[in-house]
Amino acid sequence: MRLVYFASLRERIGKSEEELDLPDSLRTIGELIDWLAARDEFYAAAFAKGIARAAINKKHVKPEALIAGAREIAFFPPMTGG
Amino acid sequence: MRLVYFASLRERIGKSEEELDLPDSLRTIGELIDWLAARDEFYAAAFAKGIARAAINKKHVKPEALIAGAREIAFFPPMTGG
Amino acid sequence: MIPRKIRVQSENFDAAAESAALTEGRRDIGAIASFIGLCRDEAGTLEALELEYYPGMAEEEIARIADEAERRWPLLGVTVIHRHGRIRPGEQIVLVLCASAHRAAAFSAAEFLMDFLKSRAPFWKKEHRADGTQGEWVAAKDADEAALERWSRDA
Amino acid sequence: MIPRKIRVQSENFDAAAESAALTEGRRDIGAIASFIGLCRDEAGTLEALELEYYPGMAEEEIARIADEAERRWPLLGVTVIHRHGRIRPGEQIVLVLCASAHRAAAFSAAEFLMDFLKSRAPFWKKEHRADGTQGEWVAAKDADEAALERWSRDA
Repeated sequence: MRLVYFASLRERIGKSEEELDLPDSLRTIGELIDWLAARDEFYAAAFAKGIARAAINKKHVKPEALIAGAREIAFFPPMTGG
Repeated sequence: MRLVYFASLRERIGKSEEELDLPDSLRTIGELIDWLAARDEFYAAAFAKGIARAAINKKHVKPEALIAGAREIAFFPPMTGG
Repeated sequence: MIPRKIRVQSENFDAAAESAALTEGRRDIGAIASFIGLCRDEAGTLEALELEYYPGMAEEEIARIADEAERRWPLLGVTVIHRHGRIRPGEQIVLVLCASAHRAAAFSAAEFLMDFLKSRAPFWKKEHRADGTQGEWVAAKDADEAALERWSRDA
Repeated sequence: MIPRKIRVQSENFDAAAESAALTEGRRDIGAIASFIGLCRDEAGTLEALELEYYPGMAEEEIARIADEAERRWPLLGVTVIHRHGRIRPGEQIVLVLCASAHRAAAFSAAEFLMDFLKSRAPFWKKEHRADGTQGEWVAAKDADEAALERWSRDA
């Protein structure tokens, strides 16, 4: 699965994108966040405090969204455009 | 007293301004309107239907406003600027 | 005193130049809300609008409206330009610019100014019809009077 | 389909040219509400903002917001330009233009677009401080999230 990271999450994880093989047991965005946060201290810091927002295939999704069929999953902090 | 008229009131009365000696008995804008409307059919048409708005010394006033001290009294229909 | 420009004129105006003048050399302005009112051709039936105004009072009344906007919102600059005379479809009639640190104040003040310009500034529009018939004075809309209500609720 | 222009770019934009493009040859537009967001220097403490964005999604998300605005109001044209990259105090960040026959729709749509751009378009601002210290990512404001609420009440 292609994962992309932006802003403070990108800085904490130390990369802007990566390809990861995800366990078949992961069903939702929320489960994926927990799995990533358990990888190491940098991922843990990136996903701490529940600030991460997610997009699947460039559309906003909630933590309960299913990741089946996703081509690209993005994680980022609350947006500050405009 | 200097009286000035705008838009449809100006057209109906047939002049944009005039100097008139007002009877001392006239106290308010509302009384002045009634007095003007009684002058002839053109004034009557201008002030018909109660559409006339008034300004004293270039400030909006209500019909109950006193005309004492006025230098210029203006009458006009509802405004359509912007 | 914040920068304020109020003009009643027959000439057209350059909204971009007015906006640039408002922000020139400033680094504290975060938001400019602007409004341009244009003459519509009413599906081809309108040849032109003739805008009559009350010289002196128009400028004073716009200034009173701007005073009130400055009391209500933390503005950093206000520009109002209102044209009079003959204006053809597609041409500009009115410009309002409000600058502030943040967007909410700029937007609210611009809407407030437009709402009060519509119903309180002494301007009157007469239509010249495309078919050559005698045009009518544009009637004031109840909706414009109603638009003022929300500001008194907020006060 | 109404004229719509959505751009995410590092270059500056010319608000006047965009406004002129929106009204070019039109005689049915009576109102253009516009908003320009600028970089403030935060009382001299800010050297620049660095705007990061999600390529592809930024344009798509702005288009989805514009779709919703067009569903809600009778618009005659919409332009949204959002810059990315390094932006210094006094420079322009974002432009929204909404054209309509009447002012209420134009104003509401412009405010709606700005509210949703702030909290839904995938842009993030990082500060570069004037004193050379490491800047922070600008925190999202509760007020910006709250600003979205009123539109759901209206829906």
